[in-house]
Amino acid sequence: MPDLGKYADTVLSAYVISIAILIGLVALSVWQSRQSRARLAQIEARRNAAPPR
Amino acid sequence: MSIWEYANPTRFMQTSGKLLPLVSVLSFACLIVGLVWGFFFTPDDYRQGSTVKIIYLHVPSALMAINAWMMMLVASLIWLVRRHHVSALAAKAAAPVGLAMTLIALITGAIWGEPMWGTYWAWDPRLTSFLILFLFYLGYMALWAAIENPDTAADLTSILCLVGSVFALLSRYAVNFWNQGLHQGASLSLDKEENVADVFYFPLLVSIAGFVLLFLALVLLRTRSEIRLRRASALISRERLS
Amino acid sequence: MIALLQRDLKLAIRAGGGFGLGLAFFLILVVLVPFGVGPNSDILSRIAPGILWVGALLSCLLSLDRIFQLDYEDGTLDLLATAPLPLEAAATLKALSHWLVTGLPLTLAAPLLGVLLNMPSEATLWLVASLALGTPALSMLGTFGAALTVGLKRGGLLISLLVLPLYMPTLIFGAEAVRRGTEGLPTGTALAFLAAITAGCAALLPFASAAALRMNLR
Amino acid sequence: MNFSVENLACRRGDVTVLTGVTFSVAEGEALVLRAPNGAGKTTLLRCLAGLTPPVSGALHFSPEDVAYAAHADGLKAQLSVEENLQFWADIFGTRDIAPAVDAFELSSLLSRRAQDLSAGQKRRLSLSRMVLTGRAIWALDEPTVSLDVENVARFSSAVTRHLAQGGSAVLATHIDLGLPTARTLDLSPFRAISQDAPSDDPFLDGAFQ
Repeated sequence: MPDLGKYADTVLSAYVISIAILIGLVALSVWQSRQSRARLAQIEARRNAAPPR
Repeated sequence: MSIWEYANPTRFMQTSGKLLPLVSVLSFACLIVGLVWGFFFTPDDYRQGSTVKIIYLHVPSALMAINAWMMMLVASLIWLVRRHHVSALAAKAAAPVGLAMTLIALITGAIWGEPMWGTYWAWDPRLTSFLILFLFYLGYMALWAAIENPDTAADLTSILCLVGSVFALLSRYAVNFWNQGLHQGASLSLDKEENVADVFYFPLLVSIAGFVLLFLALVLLRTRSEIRLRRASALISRERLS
Repeated sequence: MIALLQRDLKLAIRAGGGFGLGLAFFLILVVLVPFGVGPNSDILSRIAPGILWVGALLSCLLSLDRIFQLDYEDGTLDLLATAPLPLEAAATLKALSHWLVTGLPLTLAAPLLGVLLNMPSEATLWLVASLALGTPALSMLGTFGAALTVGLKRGGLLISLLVLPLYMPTLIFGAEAVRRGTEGLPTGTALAFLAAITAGCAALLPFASAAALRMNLR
Repeated sequence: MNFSVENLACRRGDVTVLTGVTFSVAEGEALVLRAPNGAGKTTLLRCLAGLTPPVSGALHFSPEDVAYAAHADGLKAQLSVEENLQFWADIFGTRDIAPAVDAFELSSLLSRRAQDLSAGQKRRLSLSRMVLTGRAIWALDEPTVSLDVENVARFSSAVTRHLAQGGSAVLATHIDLGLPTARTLDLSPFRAISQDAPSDDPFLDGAFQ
């Protein structure tokens, strides 16, 4: 751990908050990606099950 | 082969599926290297002390906040002119990423301002411009969310993006003009050239590369989700018809 | 062309809430401010131009969702879109009638309301000049926002979110012109920017509004 | 006026509902569209009026020759009958509202506000607008809704007169208007049935995960 001197709180909080936002954004995107994949798979399955008219 | 072939959703899904893991790994590596290098292995600035380490987050996120909007502008133009659906969806996918980048730039700027200017929020032209940009992102995303028909939503948000770009730029000049009379610009700044000596410069470059790649990876990932959802809704409306 | 303008003005007068509502809202807003910041006349006179500009902007916002919504609901907009009058002209006229019903009365009422806020008398001229130059841009941007949200059930809130960021340059240059004028500084740049924004809006936004309307009617 | 459409595909929202619509209408002829609810009559009429661009196919006429009457009356409740008519006459540049007033016998209602009219009277007022447009092709969507027998006859004679003057008309209606030159077109064969409908939606071709 480097010596951050009197600004330790400032620097650490900036890093913590920023990285939290980035992780949140990535997690949200990955979750939405999974959701969309599941939803499409379900609909494609239903479509393939039904005989083509 | 023309570049426009990637505008076909199926082609895009194939290519982006191969590209995404590579870009993700690269961006992760660059971010780790850049931020760790910046945080642990750079000296303090003689005036700003250790707060100079915040530039490794603030500068790249501010850069991407603007570049994300530029990318949305280009994608919107491509949609309006050439009607490539993937382009419209990529613009939609980029907006939340741009919003998050703007938020990071704002928050890190405010946190840095507290010890440097003695206040979290000064109506500094740069910070104010980012606040306005933040509002533009919110409006753009709200319009996407409000309209049901996907093509109409793409059309209307593209027009909003065009008009918004002009006014965002105008706001930038307006804000500069508005604040110049009040007090001198802060003598200390987080992102002026003079602060970026070589020791700080190389880790900053790596960090910027990390943010660019992260943006790319997230936009690819989110565009893929949007394409899937779009196909799902197209299939459903067709089912309903028969 | 004049027919559409005449009809909109007639409707604004007869339907009530056209001229009256925006002005009344402006008045209430100005009356509320001293309750919020205290009766100190020094403070009031210093913030008066800003309050009046923000008030004019909010009063303008109030009636935006009615610009196209009523015509959309009763089918008139479909018929207008098939009429020989180009939609670009229709959008311009709609913005003009919105300005005549809100922007113009607000501009005229602002000096009177300035008295309530102890606004310095040398600011009055600049306030009227900046409002007269700036409010047409507000109406045109508002028409654009209304065109974007015309098909939506609850467009009112969304319009505010879309239009307010677009209003920012106008507000900044408008309020800045009054502040500089009051302090005896040159106001030319601010007023020129304000006029340029209005001229630019008049030249370009009708096309954007008409395009948005066509997309919404599809 | 003669006009025709060829191999037209129209969409409602993001779904293609009609494909392969082909017909031609001669001068003085009326085409009556028949189809069950939701089959795409309104969609087709909006397409003819130029409000919704077709997915594919060709319109061999200019939408500027089409006068469109929708379900909605498009009347302003606070304006009088005369003001409503005069507005449209000014917009379409015909200025004179007398022919419309005569055709639908509105003279006794002229000074009344539209909000005080009955549903049938509103319908008459809204149909009389067609006369004011001075356009050759009338596209009418369920024109006789809430009209009584007498006014249906009045409407029929207005259409007949329009046809006799060399106009033509496309009507979506369920009742027999007794028009002399009417031809019926059943839209059912043109309905886009799920799998084989042409579409410009690239999200429907090819599967992906």
